[in-house]
Amino acid sequence: MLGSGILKGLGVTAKNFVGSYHDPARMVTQEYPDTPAKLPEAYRNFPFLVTENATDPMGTLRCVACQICEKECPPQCIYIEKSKDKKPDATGKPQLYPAVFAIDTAVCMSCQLCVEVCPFDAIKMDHVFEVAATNRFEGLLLNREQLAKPNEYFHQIRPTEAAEVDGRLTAERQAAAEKAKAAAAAKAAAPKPTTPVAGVADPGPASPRPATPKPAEGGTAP
Amino acid sequence: MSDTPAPPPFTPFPAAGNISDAEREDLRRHGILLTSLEELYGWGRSNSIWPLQFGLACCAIEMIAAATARFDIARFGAEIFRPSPRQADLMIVSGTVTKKMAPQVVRLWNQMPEPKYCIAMGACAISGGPFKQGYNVLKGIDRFIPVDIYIPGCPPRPEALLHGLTQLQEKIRAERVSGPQAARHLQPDAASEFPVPDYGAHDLQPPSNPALFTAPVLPRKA
Amino acid sequence: MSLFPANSGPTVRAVHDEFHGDLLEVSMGPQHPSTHGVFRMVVTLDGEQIVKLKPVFGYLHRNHEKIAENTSYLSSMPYTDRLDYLCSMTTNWAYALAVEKLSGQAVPDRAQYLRIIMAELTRLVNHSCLVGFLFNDLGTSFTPLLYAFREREKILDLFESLSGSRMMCNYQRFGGCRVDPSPEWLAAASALVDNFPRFLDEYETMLTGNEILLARTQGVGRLAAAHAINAGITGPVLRASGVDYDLRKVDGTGFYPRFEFRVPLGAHGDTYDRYMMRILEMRESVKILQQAFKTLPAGPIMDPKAKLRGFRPKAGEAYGRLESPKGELGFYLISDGSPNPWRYRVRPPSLINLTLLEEMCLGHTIADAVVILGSIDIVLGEVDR
Amino acid sequence: MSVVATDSFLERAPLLFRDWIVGHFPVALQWLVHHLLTITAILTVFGLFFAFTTIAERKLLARLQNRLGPNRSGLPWFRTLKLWGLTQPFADAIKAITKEDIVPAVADQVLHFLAPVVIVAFSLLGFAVLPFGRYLIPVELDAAILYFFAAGTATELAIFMAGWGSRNKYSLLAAMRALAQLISYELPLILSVVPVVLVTGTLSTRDIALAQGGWTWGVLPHWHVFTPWGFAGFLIFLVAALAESNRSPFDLPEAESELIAGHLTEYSGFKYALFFMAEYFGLTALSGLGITVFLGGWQAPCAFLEFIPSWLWFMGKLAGMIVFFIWIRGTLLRLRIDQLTRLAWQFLVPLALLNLGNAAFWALTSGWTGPLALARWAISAAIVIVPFFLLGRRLTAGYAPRTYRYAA
Amino acid sequence: MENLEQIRDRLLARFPAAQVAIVVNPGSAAEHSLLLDPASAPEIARFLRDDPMLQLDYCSNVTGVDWPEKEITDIVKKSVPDPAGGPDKVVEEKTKRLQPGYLEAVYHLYSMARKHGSVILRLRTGNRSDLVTLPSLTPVWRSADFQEREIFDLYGIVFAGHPDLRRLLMWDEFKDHPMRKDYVAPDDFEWEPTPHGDVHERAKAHYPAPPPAASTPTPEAKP
Repeated sequence: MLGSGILKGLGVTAKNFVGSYHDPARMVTQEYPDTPAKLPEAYRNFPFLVTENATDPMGTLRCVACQICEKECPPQCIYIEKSKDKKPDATGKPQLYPAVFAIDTAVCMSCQLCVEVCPFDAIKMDHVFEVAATNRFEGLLLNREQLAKPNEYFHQIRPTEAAEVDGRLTAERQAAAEKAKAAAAAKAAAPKPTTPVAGVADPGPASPRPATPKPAEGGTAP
Repeated sequence: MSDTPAPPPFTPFPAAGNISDAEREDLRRHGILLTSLEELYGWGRSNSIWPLQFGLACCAIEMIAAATARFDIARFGAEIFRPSPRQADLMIVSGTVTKKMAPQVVRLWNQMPEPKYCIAMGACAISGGPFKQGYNVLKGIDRFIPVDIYIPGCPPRPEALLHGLTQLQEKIRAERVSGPQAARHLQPDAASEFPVPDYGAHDLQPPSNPALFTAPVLPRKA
Repeated sequence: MSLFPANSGPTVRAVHDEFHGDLLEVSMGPQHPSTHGVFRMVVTLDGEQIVKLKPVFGYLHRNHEKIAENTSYLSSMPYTDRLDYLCSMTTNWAYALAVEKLSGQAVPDRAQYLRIIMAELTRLVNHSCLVGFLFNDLGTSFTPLLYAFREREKILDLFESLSGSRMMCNYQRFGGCRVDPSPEWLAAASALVDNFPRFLDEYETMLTGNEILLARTQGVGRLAAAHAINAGITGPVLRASGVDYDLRKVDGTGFYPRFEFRVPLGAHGDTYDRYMMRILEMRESVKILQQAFKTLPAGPIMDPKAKLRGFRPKAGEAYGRLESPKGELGFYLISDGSPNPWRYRVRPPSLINLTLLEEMCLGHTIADAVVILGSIDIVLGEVDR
Repeated sequence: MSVVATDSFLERAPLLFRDWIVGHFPVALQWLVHHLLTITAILTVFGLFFAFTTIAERKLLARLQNRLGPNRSGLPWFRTLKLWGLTQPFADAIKAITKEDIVPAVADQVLHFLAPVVIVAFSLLGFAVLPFGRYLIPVELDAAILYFFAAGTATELAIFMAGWGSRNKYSLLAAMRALAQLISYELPLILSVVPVVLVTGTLSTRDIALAQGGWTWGVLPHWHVFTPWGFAGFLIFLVAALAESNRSPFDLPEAESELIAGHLTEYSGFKYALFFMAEYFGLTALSGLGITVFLGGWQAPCAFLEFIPSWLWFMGKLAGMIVFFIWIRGTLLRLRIDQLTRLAWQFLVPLALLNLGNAAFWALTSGWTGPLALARWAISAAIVIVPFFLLGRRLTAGYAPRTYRYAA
Repeated sequence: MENLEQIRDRLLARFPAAQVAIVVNPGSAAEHSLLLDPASAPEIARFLRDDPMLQLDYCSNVTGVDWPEKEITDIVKKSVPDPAGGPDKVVEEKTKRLQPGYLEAVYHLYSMARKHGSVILRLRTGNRSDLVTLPSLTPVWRSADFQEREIFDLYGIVFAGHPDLRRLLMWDEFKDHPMRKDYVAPDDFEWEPTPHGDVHERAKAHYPAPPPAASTPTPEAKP
């Protein structure tokens, strides 16, 4: 009958209207500024740098300025300048540190590749998303000091991942300490300067962005 | 490590366009009547921000999501997405502005009646974002039109857009009707229309509006 | 250039003159409520009837291919998210598929299952959104769209809790997947999928029998099978014309042959058939997902030989294709042995499905044109890349 | 009109208030003040009604769509007070009034300016003859129905002026659509009301409302909608009223998904608000007419509810109609222009003409009692239902849900 | 489906004037392709589409590829008689030659009717500057329509016989072919706070000539 389909449709909307007063499945609005956004643990927005100690954030950055993330960052939003000197890291090993570490959040695409490639668990993804600014040059370019957040914060936003990272790091550090101890013992036994230092990781593949066109090799070219 | 007390709150991003209560009180002293009218004027406009129905790319989907049941931008009185620029108050540049699209965006902006506001939503609208190295991608819409609020993210969550909207509401409420703090559209020499770039042989002509866009100079090692 | 028809002088004057003549040229887009982004159609009208329609592209041409050729294989993965931004999981997979074909990498069983789960969830997201947008073009006041987005949010919550982002999942890797879902995640997803048909039923009750929908869509925008094949149209649009060509069956992509599902086929090739294809495909996707959750094997999710960094496939080329929700999504890669692809090409189903837009619209009214466009299901990120 | 002292105080309150104010003026001016007061009252009441209709529409649509709708506007000086967003229309009003008014350089300046003025003026005229309560009728005209439709028709002119004067292609298309649509639906709209005139024998809205007084057993009101011809007429009236006031599913002139904003594309600020207002005024006036003609006007539905003042009943019915229109808008799709006119000419007009005959039959057989009364009902119902099925089948011929095959 | 050699042989038998060669794909996908000469490409394409055994009715993907001219070093081992009368010495002789550049159009064909594929066709231009015309296959497969326009736009291959050869993605006034490997994008690198690689090189041009006194906002607080 003409109109039956329309009546059925009216029935469905009426059901939704009535349901919006008693059925939580039909009233799904979350009043955002009043009730904060529910973010899953895995949520990623912008990266931050993990520091070991909240009181001395710049002294205890995990980052050793290896520049892997800078190279892998797809939109090239990370800028790192290595330090000239070395500072001891959590295990007391002298390491480079980033003299300049800048992330342009106006460019960052939140892809998490920097986190995935970081061998030092130094850079992680943050949950903060309320970052609207009125000036993009000053408000959205984050420097080292703005990026550094303590490990406790990391635990707070991502308990599972942070616990796993901490467990791994502790194990690594213990192993390194034992190795150093053994090396020291060996050194004491026979003076031989071998302290295996992980040091700066290998710089990865050749620069991913060639300045000039490369001639093709192989491929389907004859 | 996880049993340490909660870390101090971090505010990595400078507050955007907020007006403190003290400032508000100070402004109130200028005159009760004028301030009352200002307050009414600001209240009316800030609660009736009708965005232009204008989606560019990925962020447009999140913009639509912000208008859907879960986030419901209607709570702020801003769900009336007007398809005609003549009735819009806010242009949400939601997505990559390509050079082919830029003249249209500027034209739309020129067609909007004052007072009008612009939110650059997402990395692409702010700076070209991940696509900034593309030959057809405009590195930020602020090269051609003035932007009030920048919302970084790729794409920003719908809540981030709502946050940006509340920032804009704050900004509108803080606007004065006269004096140096007067709203942009009330300043006698403020431009309302901006030159529309032409399609050139290699790039847009001009590639940016020099009256509007001056990037700070970066002192960097060459 | 007058691209926007609103008020620029000469354009309007021309209309004024043309009004005394016969034809009216209207430029719809790039800013238009129902061009699904920044697509533009230059439509010549005789009254309200379309006598000519020329699509104009490129307003979202953001040089994805050029950027990908200047960056490493892995770095292009997050860019593929932004290609078809409603279906990042399938674009990820299609790209991973092409790279795996190029480098000869194997994918563990569990990852294959996860990929199918993600792809079919994406199909649910895409099709429900598409149907919502289609109804918007048909003039509803957002209600069906909002119901569709209500369901979409639930799936996006799943994606977000798994991959960290609602839309830009960046989930697939060459040789597997990035994150292994927890049992709780799988239980939640399974519950969602079991509930999904209820939403579809309600949706169909609300709309499928609606007389206005029938009148607006049946017989509108007919597409003959032979034309569709020749024009390279794929996906639900092709199947609505009655051509049995689903890459999940034809290529047996991934582990699809292990699943039992049917491919719905239309008979008329009109807008209504295209709408119904989506609804029926969602029902089949639910079946696939239910099977996948039951039979998901344990095991690793990454090929142990896969490298995240320093990935250099040996010289050669490969064309990998996948049945994305919009049609055949292909990636054509030429490697010269360096870390960057020499040629990186996306075969965008949305663009090629538009080939016959003019033919489909001719003789219909302007109101039908937006509906036909809506039923083709385009995403500008993919059309223009 | 005279106030009957037996009525309740509330019933008489508006009139007493008016008379009290008028009494303060010299006799020479009383006539003028009397009418000015009426005009002010209508503008205030329906201005506010318009304001709250917009917020009601937004909130009800939101609820249909499982969301909350505007709820945060509050008041300017008390930021914490949100007042459930009820102040939203006033914020919109302040915004609209202070918004820049753009007139395109190539637009026809006069037509572009006149269109919103004309449309608001004419959409308000209809209110003059609606009986809002037992004693509340601004102007008692013998030919009120004729006057109402004559005034309403002028809005078509205004829409065409807007569309033509804007010199925008979308506006022009919308103007043509609006003309076709409004002319098509004027006929069924008027034809749907004619049976009532035929049965009641009057063109006066007051008399039509009075004719629907009384109840069977005190609960079944004698409204026209509860007769077969009245019901059919009411349905035709509803459809035609939706089309006349450009409401979904007949909002073709401003079809967003096709024509941007149609004839409103080039209007900004307050002029746009005027159009918006006029649309709602038109809708309200048409609803008011529908209530007067079919739904018993200000009459209470049951005898024991008569203590509620009549004007409250009228406003309540009006709100009900508006909610129904919002519900329709939240559910339905838009028709195409050719389908729209086909619906009018091939379905509504023949049906309305048959219904006219039906009403004539009803009027002729008013003396039938007993079993004949049942026969009268059956015949009248048949005259409505059979053509409805036949015409409906013809209208939807070729359209049906389909079944699909699957690939082997 | 027949293998590629069989198809080539059948084509050569059917079109004696045509030149058809197999281009080997050394990668693991091993999707080899047929290189056609431009002159006979349209009729071969039509044959492939209509041949009852192949029925390649569906042209899926059409791509341009840019192969700029490149230097190839051929290493030839030669035995050179030792002037001193000893045994012949093996000497590696390196000859450098310039392989001319060309543009290539690649067509991926499938059959929807027989559900097989793919057959890949390649067409090559004479060079990258003036001999850039190839026959259009749009009359054979309509699906090549937009894709050939895109190649024309981005690579500059002119498809003769295309019904509507205009730029697809860039605006009509645009002169360059940006997907070519030697394309240089316009200079808009005023603000590159996190540059590297060639972006850094180009951004440097916008840095102030002498390092200025710290009057401008620095993105970094140096420790």
